[in-house]
Amino acid sequence: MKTEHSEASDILAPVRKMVQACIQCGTCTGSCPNAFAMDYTPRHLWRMVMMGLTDEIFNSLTFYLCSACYSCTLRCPRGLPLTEAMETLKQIAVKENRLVNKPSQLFYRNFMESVRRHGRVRETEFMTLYFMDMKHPFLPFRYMPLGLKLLRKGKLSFQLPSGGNTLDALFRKAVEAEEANP
Amino acid sequence: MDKNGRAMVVGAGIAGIRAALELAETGHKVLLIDKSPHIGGILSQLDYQFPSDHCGMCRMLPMIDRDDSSQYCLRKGLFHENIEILLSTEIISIDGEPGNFSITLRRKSDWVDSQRCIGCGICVSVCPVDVSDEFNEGLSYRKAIYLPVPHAVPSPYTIDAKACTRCGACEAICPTHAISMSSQERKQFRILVVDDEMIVRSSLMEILDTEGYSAEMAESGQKALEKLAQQPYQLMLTDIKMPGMDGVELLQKAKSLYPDLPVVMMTAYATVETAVEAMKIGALEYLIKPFDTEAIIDKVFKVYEKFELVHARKEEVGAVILTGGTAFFDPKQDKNTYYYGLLPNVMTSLEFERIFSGTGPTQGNLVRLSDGKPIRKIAWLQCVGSRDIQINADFCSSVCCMFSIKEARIVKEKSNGSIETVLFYMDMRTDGKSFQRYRDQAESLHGIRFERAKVHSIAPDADAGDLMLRYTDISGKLHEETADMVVLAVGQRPSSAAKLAESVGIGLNSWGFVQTSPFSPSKTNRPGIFIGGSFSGLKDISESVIQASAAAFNASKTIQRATCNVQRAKTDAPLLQKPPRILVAVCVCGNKNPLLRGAGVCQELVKEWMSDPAVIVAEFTDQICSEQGEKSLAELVGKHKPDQVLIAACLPYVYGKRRRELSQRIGIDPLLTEVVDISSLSDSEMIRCAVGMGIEKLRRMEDLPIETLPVKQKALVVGGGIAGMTAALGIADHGFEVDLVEQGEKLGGNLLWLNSSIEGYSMQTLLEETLPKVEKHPLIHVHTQTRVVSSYGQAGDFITTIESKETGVQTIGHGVSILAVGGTEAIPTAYGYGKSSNIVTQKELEEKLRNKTLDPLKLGTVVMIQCVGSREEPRNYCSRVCCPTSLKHALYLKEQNPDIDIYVLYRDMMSCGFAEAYYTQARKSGVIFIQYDPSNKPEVKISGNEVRVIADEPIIGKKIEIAADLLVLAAGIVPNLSNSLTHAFGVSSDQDGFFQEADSKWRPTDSMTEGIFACGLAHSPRSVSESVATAEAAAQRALRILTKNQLSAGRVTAKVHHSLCSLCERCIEACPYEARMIDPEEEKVMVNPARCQGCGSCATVCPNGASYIQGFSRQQMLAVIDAAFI
Amino acid sequence: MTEFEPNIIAFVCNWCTYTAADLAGTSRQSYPKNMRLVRVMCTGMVDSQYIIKAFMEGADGVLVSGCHPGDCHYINGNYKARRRMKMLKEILPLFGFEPQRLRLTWIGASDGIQFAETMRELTEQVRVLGPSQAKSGMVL
Amino acid sequence: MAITAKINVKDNDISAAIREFFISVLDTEDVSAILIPQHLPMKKMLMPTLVTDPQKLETADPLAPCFPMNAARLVSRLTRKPIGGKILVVLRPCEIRAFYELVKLNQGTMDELIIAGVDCLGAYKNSDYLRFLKQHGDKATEIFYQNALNGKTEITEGIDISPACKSCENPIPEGADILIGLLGADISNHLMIQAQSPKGEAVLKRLNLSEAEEPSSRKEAVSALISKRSSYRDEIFLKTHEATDTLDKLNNYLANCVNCYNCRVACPVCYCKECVFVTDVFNHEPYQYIKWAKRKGMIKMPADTVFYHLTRMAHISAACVGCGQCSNACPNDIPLAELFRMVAWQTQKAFDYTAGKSLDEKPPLSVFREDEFQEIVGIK
Repeated sequence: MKTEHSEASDILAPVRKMVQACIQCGTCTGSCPNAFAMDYTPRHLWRMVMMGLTDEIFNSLTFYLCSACYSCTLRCPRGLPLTEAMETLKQIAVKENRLVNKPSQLFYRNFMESVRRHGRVRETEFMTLYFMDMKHPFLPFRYMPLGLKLLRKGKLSFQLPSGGNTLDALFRKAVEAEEANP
Repeated sequence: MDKNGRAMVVGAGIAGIRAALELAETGHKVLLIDKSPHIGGILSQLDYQFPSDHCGMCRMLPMIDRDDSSQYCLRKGLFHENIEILLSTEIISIDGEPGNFSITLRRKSDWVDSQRCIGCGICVSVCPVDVSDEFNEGLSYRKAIYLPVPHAVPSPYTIDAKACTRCGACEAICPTHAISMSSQERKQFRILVVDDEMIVRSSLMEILDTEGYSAEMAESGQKALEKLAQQPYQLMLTDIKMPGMDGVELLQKAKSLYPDLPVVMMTAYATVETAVEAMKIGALEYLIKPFDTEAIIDKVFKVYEKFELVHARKEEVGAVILTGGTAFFDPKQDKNTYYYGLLPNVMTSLEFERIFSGTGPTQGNLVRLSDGKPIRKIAWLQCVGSRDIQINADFCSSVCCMFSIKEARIVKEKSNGSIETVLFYMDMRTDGKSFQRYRDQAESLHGIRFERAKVHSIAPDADAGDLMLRYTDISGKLHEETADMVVLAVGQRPSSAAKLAESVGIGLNSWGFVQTSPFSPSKTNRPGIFIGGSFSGLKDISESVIQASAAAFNASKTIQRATCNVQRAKTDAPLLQKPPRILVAVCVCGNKNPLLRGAGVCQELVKEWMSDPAVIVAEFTDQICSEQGEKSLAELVGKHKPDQVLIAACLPYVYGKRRRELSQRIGIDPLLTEVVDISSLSDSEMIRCAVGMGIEKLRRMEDLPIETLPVKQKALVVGGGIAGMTAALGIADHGFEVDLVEQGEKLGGNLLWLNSSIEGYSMQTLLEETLPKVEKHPLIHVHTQTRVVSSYGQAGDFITTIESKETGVQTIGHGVSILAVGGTEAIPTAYGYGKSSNIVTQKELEEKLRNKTLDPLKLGTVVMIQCVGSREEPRNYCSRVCCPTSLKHALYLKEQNPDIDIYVLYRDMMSCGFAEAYYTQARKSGVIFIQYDPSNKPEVKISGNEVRVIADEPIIGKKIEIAADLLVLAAGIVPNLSNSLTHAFGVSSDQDGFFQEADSKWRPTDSMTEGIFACGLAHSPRSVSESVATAEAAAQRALRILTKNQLSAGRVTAKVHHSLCSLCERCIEACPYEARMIDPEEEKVMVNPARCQGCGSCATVCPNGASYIQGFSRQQMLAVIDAAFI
Repeated sequence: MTEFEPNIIAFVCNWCTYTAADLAGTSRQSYPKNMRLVRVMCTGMVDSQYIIKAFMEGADGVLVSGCHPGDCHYINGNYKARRRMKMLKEILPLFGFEPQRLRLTWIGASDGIQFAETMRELTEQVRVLGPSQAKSGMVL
Repeated sequence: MAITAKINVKDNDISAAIREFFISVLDTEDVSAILIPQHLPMKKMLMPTLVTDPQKLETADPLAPCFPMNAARLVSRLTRKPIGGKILVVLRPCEIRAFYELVKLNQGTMDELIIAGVDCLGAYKNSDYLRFLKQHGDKATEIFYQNALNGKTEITEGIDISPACKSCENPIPEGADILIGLLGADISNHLMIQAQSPKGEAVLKRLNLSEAEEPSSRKEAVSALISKRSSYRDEIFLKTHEATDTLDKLNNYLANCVNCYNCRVACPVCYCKECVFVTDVFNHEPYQYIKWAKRKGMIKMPADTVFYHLTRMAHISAACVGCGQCSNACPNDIPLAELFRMVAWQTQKAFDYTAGKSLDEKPPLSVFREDEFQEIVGIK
């Protein structure tokens, strides 16, 4: 393998800036509650950012799995904005259309859609939209046990949403802001 | 006393002691002060030090003129004829200028009279108060009257005024009436409590009364003013919301009457803002209701303390050395992910030092304090409070890696290896002489595990008290591990004295440590005030000691003109060879010794002692320790005119200094007085025995002459680099001639090619400033292109032959030698060095950048490899400067051309101390650092002009290949100390060819042979400013000898009965100080009295007593043993 | 019958063990009082003759105590002392002096507690051994 | 390296053969003097002599089963300073070993010295030897070896080699430059001579001796002798230990001692100019004796006897080569050699040291290691 100095790596520039002072101590990885599920540990990911391994980064699940608990940010001895860096990677992935992790993206998109519509998540609607987008006929069955469990605990409601478009304005504003400041 | 000849040393920790001793030994008077009630600073809490893993602090004591100072454990205390020690003393202000400072001191009043206290400790047994003991880092409790350091003398006991309830129990029971706390003292502190609510007033009154203050009440502002008009008060506590005149109005009115009256506002939470306003118009503080009793006591005490500290004292000195030491990071202050203070078995390194100390809370047993369970496994976590930008600690504390290894090694040693130990670290910073081998041994020999990982948090384990640590290893694998105890290697912080420094106009750096001058780390921006020890931050003991000597040197330079060449008159008592005439004085200790109550017993003992013709008088007397007792003893002496005095009393250490005072008073040499401890003896037989042994010791104690050796007050400095030039200048500035010998054509050494320091200070400027001073100095004789052929002699009197290309062979007589021959960059033998013009060393890069033969704009990719040939056998040491140099170069290249890709391949980045900030900066600027393991070194491939570096990237776990336009090798430093040179001077070099110091911590610039010193790179790898510090330290060590025109030996010194000597020379082999040699002409074994320290090794190897120790002769010892069994 | 009180003589080094003994005293550690302390500058100063002499005079136990290895004020006196003690520990037991009667310990300056413990333990051990053979009878 | 040669023996006269050999050595101008035992004209007693004239070697008898003193002390006197010429000394193995110890103590040097050593089959006590000599006359040496080489040393009844010799397991002069070998050789025909160092080689080369093989039976003979002596040694140790294992018994053992200090004068490794026991240290004040006497009701005079012997053990047991001269010198027949040998065995074993074996081994009390003997530290 050679280190890459291609122009392509430039799309990582904002993230690199954030994590440049990293000393690879691994506190972030140790702190991360989701690290077990990641294909690259956070530390590994930052290293790849430094090395400009763009393809590997965007083929990875790591940053999608960040649940923004901020443990790493809190503990990082360098004071790096690691959670923010994860978020930025997600944004770049969307923006650069380098989404590999389709389910996750669809999941997010439909989650936000539900939020846009109601100002909160309506689980049933959100999951319905998600299943539709995934175009996977058996997928709903996989979620059955979870769904039933939630239902039993009264965490799921089949009631159809009342009101609507509560956060439309907010979402519009955000899009405008993003367009104004690319 | 000549005020110009005096210096003040502020802070009596190890650096302060060192600085004070250095000045005292050069004949200056020193005032050594400390705000705590004891000397020793933090080291009084640390029993074990790297690298011996024990103490050895006493090796700092003077070796020449040693009878001028104490000759016992430095933890016990210190005295020196030229040092006055003031404890519990703080500086209020420093006015004036170099050579003429006026200093105001404030001393806490002593309730325990150190002259009277005999350290019997009865007071402790009656004290009802328990307070947490700071000596044990709060891990145990002590009383309000206590020994601040369990082993210290004099002034053994002290009273914690804050904790003391003035019950007076100790005062009443003290057998020597040494305690006079005067319960009236607090009564004189009058407090006026103003509140409209009765309940508040009375509860406050009760609190204040219990604390011993005089408190009075007023129920309104008006009443309060009336009271104030009647008599003065020292403090007023007033409510804010009161009917009629409110608190603020009262404050204004009271302040107009008594502008100095401290007023504390009492307020409900709702009116805090008013209270804050009140503070703007003169209120001292405010208290929020409902009251916290502790808070009230605390605030009142603070005011009281000021009231009490009226004993201001003015001192005039020529120079000041601040040795304020260092403080430690409190892990509680931060995010505290390690739950320090919450989980009982998470402790700081300092607390842990107390755990394995014999005077600690567990008496040195390795058990958990929380549940008494024996420890089975300990984990050390490095970089707690260091290298952490989140808490403004972008620095490395420099000492924690080594002290953690030391602690782990001691644990292993104490537990015979049974306790499991693991160190979690990021970079193991072993950046000093012998550190790397010490670390390697810790791993290979002691079985200590080193884990390169940062533990991110600690959680209580299921098993009670155990701790679970989570971390990710280098490959990214998550681990969970349980330990019984976790030790946090807490980093350094500026000590509280930094504020004091700031208040006297000394600048601090951005982390609050004292800022020192670029190339002279003991100088500050205020001339005449110097910094010693770790006060300027992040230093280990050895560097602190070097710094302290350097500070002493600069102080001495400031005040030298007044005192130089002052000869101290030594009165040599005439040698007496007449029958002994011993006076025996037995203290009955206030008739407390039950054994001596019966007059019959006493009479019988006296009778027996007097039957010995050597005893001219034996008497029982009372309280020799008291002023009265001392007087009556002096009278006895005056009456009977004995030649030797034996005192049988209590703890002999109390008499350490007093014996000398007494001796002066009664005109008998301290060596001819003896104190035996009879306080703890169980029967009169034992007393008889002890006194008998004392008599035997004195019987054969001749009045010993002091030998002296003349001194040639001239120095030889070998090596004309910055260290040699600094040392030469320093000595010459003190008025002594110096011969400076340099092998090369030009003076300057490594400064001739260095550009700038990592901080950006120009080496050129340093050279340009120094060179003319050296060359034009009338007392410095520069010999370039000259080498040393041979050197003979002893401290004070050397003869050295030098050979110059131009002037031929020449002989120089001098009193001291300083070896400053420097070091050079090693020549790499790896990574394709020499096979491509694109592969250079750091030095070559520096030169290329200096003469602009390398254009950073033309570079695309630069790779730097650290530890080339270093930190592995045979050169298994860290050269200390290469990592900072790489950072310096990387930052410079990035600055010149931000587009350069720079890769640094390292093992452990040794950016110790403040250099860490540059490491951060380099990372931020985009330099990529890749860690490699010595077992898997980077590979270099050269084909034509192309240099490719292949290395494993451990995090990613893949090989990376970098095409480098430039490969820079950090080859490290090798010393220039040749065998012929060490041979010529009779000094040794260490395994790596660096100068072998007499003791790496306590005598870092001395050789085992007195009078020969080393500094700079010949001593050890170090930066330019660190080299300057060693040069100044070495110069100071040399000045101890040069400032005297003769050296005096100690009384307890080896001698030879030549008529008995068979010349087997075993004594010569046995002498650790090379104080013995054969005089080939006389065919006699000669002792150099200045070198001899009186250890007796020579006497024990001599089978027939031809070699003996004055004061411990065989005859004397056998007689003492004999007396022990009569 | 009163309990046998052994006479023990201790040669202690000025820098470490003597300090520890003092510390034991000041910190009120109890240790047997029938201890004869002989202060020497260094354990390296303790001649084998002193030890033999002590035994000849009827010492029930002899202790030599100094600084820990590496800690010696005089660099290496304690190592030399250890060799000398080894020598005596080979010789004296041949003639019926139990090896437990002759002891070498390292007691550092801050080991006051250890000093007291050592003294107690040593006294106990010697007490168990009973009086030294040199006590009774005539020694040539 | 080793050159091995033969010295021919005529008429069974091994003494004459040896004499001739040394005469030829002294004839080569390389050696300026020889230290060699000779029968003195008076009383025919054997004494070391320093000979420069080859003619004066006529009564030399280095093989005689007697050494009135350990000659190491004499060699020490001869070599303390340069004398400007080589001297050859003929020594017994124990004398060589003692001299090695003295060299380590700076009491002599090897520079100008050539050591010739003989296989040692033991020696009689001085007085016994005189009786033996009287009985056998000129043939004494010859008769001794004829018997001794066959294992018989008590040739005349009641006269045997000293216990020290009987228990000496170092009969071969290993430290010599030139070894004169008897063991395994057919001494009626020849003696073996062997160079054990370049120095010895140079001497032998100059003499043009006929080279020879080492006798095939030598090794066996040597080991047989050593094993015999070793077992005797062990017996003696057992007996001596039995006789001295308490202070009372030791007192008894030494009861005849009159503090004459002859043993220390005879001891080759007691190198002090003046023994500490005769210095002022032990010149006690008169009242002191009374004090001591009072303590126990009586003391033995002269005092300090056991103290003296124990001190000597502490001082020299590590250097003791077991030559037995202490016993030889004792006027009151105290078996000192057995006692000192036993102690020396114990202490040398403890320091893994063999006195006189090699110049490279430093005397145990002159060196130390940082990590040794940790088991003797502490009170557990």
